[in-house]
Amino acid sequence: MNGQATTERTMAQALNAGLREALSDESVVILGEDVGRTGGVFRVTDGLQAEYGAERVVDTPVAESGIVGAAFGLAVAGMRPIAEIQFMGFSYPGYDQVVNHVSRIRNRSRHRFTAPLVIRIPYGGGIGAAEHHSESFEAIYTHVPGLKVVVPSRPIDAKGLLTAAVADPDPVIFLEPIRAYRSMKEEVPDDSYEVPIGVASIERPGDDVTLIGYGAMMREVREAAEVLASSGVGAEVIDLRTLVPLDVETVIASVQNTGRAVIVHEAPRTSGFGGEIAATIQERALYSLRAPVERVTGWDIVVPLRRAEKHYTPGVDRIVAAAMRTTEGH
Amino acid sequence: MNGQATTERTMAQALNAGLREALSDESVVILGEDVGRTGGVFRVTDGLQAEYGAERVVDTPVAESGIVGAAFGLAVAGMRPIAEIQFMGFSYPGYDQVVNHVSRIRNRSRHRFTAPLVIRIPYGGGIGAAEHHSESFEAIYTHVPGLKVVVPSRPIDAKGLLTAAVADPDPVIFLEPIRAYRSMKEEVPDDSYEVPIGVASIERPGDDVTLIGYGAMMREVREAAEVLASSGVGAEVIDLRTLVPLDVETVIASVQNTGRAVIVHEAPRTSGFGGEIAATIQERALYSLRAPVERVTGWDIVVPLRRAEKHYTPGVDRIVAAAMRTTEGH
Amino acid sequence: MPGDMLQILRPDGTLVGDAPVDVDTTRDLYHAMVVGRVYDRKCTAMQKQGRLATYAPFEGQEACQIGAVAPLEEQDWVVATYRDAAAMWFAGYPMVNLILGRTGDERGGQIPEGVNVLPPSITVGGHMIHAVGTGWASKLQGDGGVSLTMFGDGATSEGDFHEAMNFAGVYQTPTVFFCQNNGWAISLPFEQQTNAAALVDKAIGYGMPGVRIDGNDLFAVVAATTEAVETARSGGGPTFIEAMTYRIGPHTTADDPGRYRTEEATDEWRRSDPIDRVRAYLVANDAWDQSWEDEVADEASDQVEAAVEEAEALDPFTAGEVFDAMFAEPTQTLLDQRDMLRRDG
Amino acid sequence: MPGDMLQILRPDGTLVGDAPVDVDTTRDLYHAMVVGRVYDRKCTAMQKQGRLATYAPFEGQEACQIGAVAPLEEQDWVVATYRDAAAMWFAGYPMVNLILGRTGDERGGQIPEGVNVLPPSITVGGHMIHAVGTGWASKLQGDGGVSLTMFGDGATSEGDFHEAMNFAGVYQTPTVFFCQNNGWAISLPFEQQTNAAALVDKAIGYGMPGVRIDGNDLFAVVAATTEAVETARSGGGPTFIEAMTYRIGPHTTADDPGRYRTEEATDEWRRSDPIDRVRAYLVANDAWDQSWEDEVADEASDQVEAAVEEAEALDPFTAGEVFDAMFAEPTQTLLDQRDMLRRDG
Ligand SMILES: Cc1ncc(C[n+]2csc(CCOP(=O)(O)OP(=O)(O)O)c2C)c(N)n1
Ligand SMILES: Cc1ncc(C[n+]2csc(CCOP(=O)(O)OP(=O)(O)O)c2C)c(N)n1
Ligand SMILES: [Mg+2]
Ligand SMILES: [Mg+2]
Repeated sequence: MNGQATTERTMAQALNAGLREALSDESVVILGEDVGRTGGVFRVTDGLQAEYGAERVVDTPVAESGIVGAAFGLAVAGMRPIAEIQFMGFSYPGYDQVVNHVSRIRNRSRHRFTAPLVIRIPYGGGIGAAEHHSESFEAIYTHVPGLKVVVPSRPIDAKGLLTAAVADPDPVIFLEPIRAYRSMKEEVPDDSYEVPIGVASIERPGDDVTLIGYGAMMREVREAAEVLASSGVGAEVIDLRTLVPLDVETVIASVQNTGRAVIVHEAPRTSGFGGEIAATIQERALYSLRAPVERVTGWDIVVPLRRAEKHYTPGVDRIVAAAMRTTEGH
Repeated sequence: MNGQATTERTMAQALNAGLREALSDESVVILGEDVGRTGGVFRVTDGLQAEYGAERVVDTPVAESGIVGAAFGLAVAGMRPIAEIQFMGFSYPGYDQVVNHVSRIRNRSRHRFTAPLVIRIPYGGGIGAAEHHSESFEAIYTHVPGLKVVVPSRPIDAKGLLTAAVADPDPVIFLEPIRAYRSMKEEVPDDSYEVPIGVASIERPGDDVTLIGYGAMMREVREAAEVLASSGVGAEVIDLRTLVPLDVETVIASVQNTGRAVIVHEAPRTSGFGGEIAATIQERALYSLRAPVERVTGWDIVVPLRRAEKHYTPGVDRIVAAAMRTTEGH
Repeated sequence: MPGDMLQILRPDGTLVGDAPVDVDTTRDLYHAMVVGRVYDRKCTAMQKQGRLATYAPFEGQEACQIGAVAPLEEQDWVVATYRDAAAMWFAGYPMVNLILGRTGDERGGQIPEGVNVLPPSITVGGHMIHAVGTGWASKLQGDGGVSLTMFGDGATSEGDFHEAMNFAGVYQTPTVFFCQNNGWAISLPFEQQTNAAALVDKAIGYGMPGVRIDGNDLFAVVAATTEAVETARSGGGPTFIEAMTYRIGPHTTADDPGRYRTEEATDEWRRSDPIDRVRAYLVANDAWDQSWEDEVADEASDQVEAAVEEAEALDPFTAGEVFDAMFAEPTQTLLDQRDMLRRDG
Repeated sequence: MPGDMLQILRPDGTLVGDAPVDVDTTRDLYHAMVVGRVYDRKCTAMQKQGRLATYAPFEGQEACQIGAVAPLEEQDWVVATYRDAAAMWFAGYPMVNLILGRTGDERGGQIPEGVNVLPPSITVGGHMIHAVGTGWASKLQGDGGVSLTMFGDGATSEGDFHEAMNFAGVYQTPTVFFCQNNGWAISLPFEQQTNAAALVDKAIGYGMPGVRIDGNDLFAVVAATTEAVETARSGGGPTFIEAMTYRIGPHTTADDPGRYRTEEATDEWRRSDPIDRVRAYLVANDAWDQSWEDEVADEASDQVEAAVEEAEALDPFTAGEVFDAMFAEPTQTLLDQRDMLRRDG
């Protein structure tokens, strides 16, 4: 992307730019609660209805199953819908449509019918929101055969992955870390580009321990790597960017080199996606492991409300402690 | 349970007996599609409406969210509802109620309100059923903080776990392996007894490899242990019986002894509960492991229909091969 | 049967109103209904022989299924259920695909390009909103297409029915909601599914026209659906049709209706058979004779047998093939899993 | 405001029909409405100061909230939303708990035994079925209890609304569905939520009596709810009430209504203020003077301030405490996690 024009953008702005670009394809329709007139509760669709009209950027009734189901029908009939669910905690009413129809129509019809749609879902905590507004339940989507699950952590990836998701011939669950919408700005190319789905990013090389994260937690992961560096521990930082299909090769190659791994997510620990990663690492790289793969995660509790949320979200200290523990391994 | 009267029963019959017993408590109400007049599509509730009346054993409209939500209200107000969802593939419309209300009301009210209810869900394949009738999506329940998840594999456990689930002060997802409803009979005590939630069962001792399974897959696990024994490999067989809370101690103690583990489930591999178990084993017993923990699972595909389902369900051969592979470890 | 519903052809084959189609077309529709029945009985028989997975017979509902599809055109969509094989076939879904699906083979859904009929929905209630989506797409694409969705009385209890009706109303999608109220959701009689007197009473709550019709009356079905399709096609939005009919057979071949209903009620409905009724009309209009009937029956039988033969001739998937249709291109994870299956069996 | 709805007290404070309560009771209800408004404004102010999490004001809806609860008795249940604080408080939910909840503290839900009011539902639409369940329990337990559920116009778009209404109809549970149609679901105006002319048109589709009322008319609310509660209590089953009102403030303190509506429409509704209306009635009936008004205002203010103080005095949870209320007894897994948190921070 050398020499291209860029603009400094937050993730919300980068996504907005990506969506605007997507709408230049007439088959793209954006639908969701409050996406039009208000531009979405996070303003990610800001201005799009004004530009493309209420037929292309559609405010829907409060009905998540309807949103996903209608998007499915639109997709099957040749449109490219981008559905927004307002918060992940409100995505469950649409889960049946996702599992039983969206993810399956291609297999059910052996490629005859497909559902190339994107479901955008803001997720995650850290902003002291009301109950159901801080959920990180990506594992209920990563378990569903037939879905791709994408989670950008930074503006540049957000736009490129979104463009790839819209172009993808299969359904993509596109998770947007609420806490990262505005917390970071970077230069984002103005022109169209894709960040490929299924490819992790090695953000920082290191030989002592592999830190694996995604989404909003990348901030803590990056900071932890700094802290570790100052203690002389070289952390290799991997931003998965895509959970399904997982970039196993990148993860395994790194762990084979470092012999140690720490996985970070804010979702509850039990049956979280970290389990999948840890299981995969020990499957493919057991004999390289010098210490147990650590999982630094949210707890098996409802995300606490504002006054106690800090006890839930994994912090830099926890990541550093886990990483240090791996270096004390045999 | 020595000296007690017993009757030879299938799992369906054992559950029926457990439900009949439960109904002797007047606060127990059974509700679900076709549970009354027909006794359920698997006849698990056979005869109960005739005995206890249509107010206690209630045929509901086809509305899974309504079933779970109404059961929630009943439970909050002091009843002990036992809801039946006809097949796991139809449980997703009720998922929002489970996650956002059933699992959370105790925490939301700091013990003031509770939802002591049981949701019975037949799950799993192996009978060549139509689409959506063979699902094994337990991982979407094991990930939810505030739920207990139970999966009996045999008649005696089914009745005892059901009794424990009904008595439990918290919500229990009770998964019933369709394939095991009638495939096995055993002597089941006529009187009331509980099999405690959260306690795995070591079905067979062995020193060479630990085989970990649950639900319908226990049949293949048991057979695999036989096959391995005939090759001189001593397999310790663990039936988890409860997925949440997981009996970590039993699993870890076994793997510390054998140094090898094979986890078996029919759910899709990625983000399946096997990942959680493998992650936990390497966390707690890495230095005992002589080979990677193997996962023998369903694939990341929709369970194939009748003509090709055999390519999906883990068979004895796959389990034996995995176990043998672990013994070739370092 | 309640009286407050549209009826054109009386059970005895005489007209109460105007026939919506001419006699020749009626003969064609009669022919199609017969094909439906032959197919249905064949499938039930095959299931008993273990050649099909569980089968959901639709005997008694042929007027609904053929009549509702009759007004459709090529660009239209049909989104229906496990019990709507006749409708799907009449809309162009090849019979071999229907049977293949029932044998338990995903290739049942692999129908020719250009046939806008989705594979049958096995889950209850979730598919109506798809027909809102396809209709919406037709509207956006300006192809004049109408989407017909068929579902049962039981499906109206699901939340998704509500969201589908509401979206169709709000976006005025060209969607026809055709409900076959066949009296039962498995063992639950209509009266226990809702406290409403009629399902059609729901339409007003969505600002949608609704009509209750005699679903065993081919002419009532054709007339009501034609009007709904024309309304939709001309931009007038959705319509809800409640067709009163009856499931003569069991819910599926795995069901035992003796547990929840008497044979008497069923017998009464048998006397109101939708095919007999059209035959009586054709007889009265000198448009029927036995040799034609035999011809129709033979043709139907040949067609069904040919489809069965073709379906059964197909080899089941090999192990590797089950991984092939999850994505446009299998992911590395799937390729790895395919290898594992090959390795360990 | 559409004319086809029940109104008893005109905006100018004169009666169109019979007052459902005497003047003394009206004074009590007026008092309660004032408490509601003082609480509401205090919360908005506190949120601006960063002392509360996002807050959803209900200004303009006080007649609905106080009036709907007025006919309830001790054994009755209230199942309401994030916007129904006044109703919940009037039904016995301590104000300190309401505020505690808004500070972001789960102990907000820890109300005294015997108060049958569930913590507010934050998800839209999922809670109405709970009131079907609690009502059903009352029916089974024979305690004569009625369940009142409150929700917005937007919530009627969710599938769960449909399933709740349907179950209530089928099982004839003693449930009162009280819909505050305040014109908006965040930015979506009522007209775009449904193609129905009125939400009350939905009731017939569930075989349920329905009534549309002036939701800014305390007497209309009390009269309609009283009738519905009596019907439910005497075994007559559920009722649907659509109360036409308006959200004067933003959706929440995070919302900017300027993006989707004009101030003019809001101003018009401001002139139809439910508290002013009752005051006018009291004045006309010689049941109001300024000193009493001041007393009421002071009392309300004291009550709210005391609750705020009590709520804010409570220390937040320690790290360990967040694990304490997932189950009756924490599992070993949770104890282990608590230890991990202590170990690593
Ligand atoms: C979501 C869901 N819940 C439950 C079932 C099980 N089930 C299959 S058919 C049926 C009854 C449907 O009745 P109706 O809609 O009237 O259709 P009919 O079978 O009478 O044609 C039920 C409950 C299902 N397939 N999907
Ligand atoms: C299931 C769900 N979807 C979306 C939301 C986000 N949301 C919160 S309030 C609201 C609008 C609700 O409107 P209405 O029911 O009319 O109630 P009001 O806010 O006007 O009182 C929405 C969409 C939610 N809380 N829950
Ligand atoms: Mg039916
Ligand atoms: Mg509203």
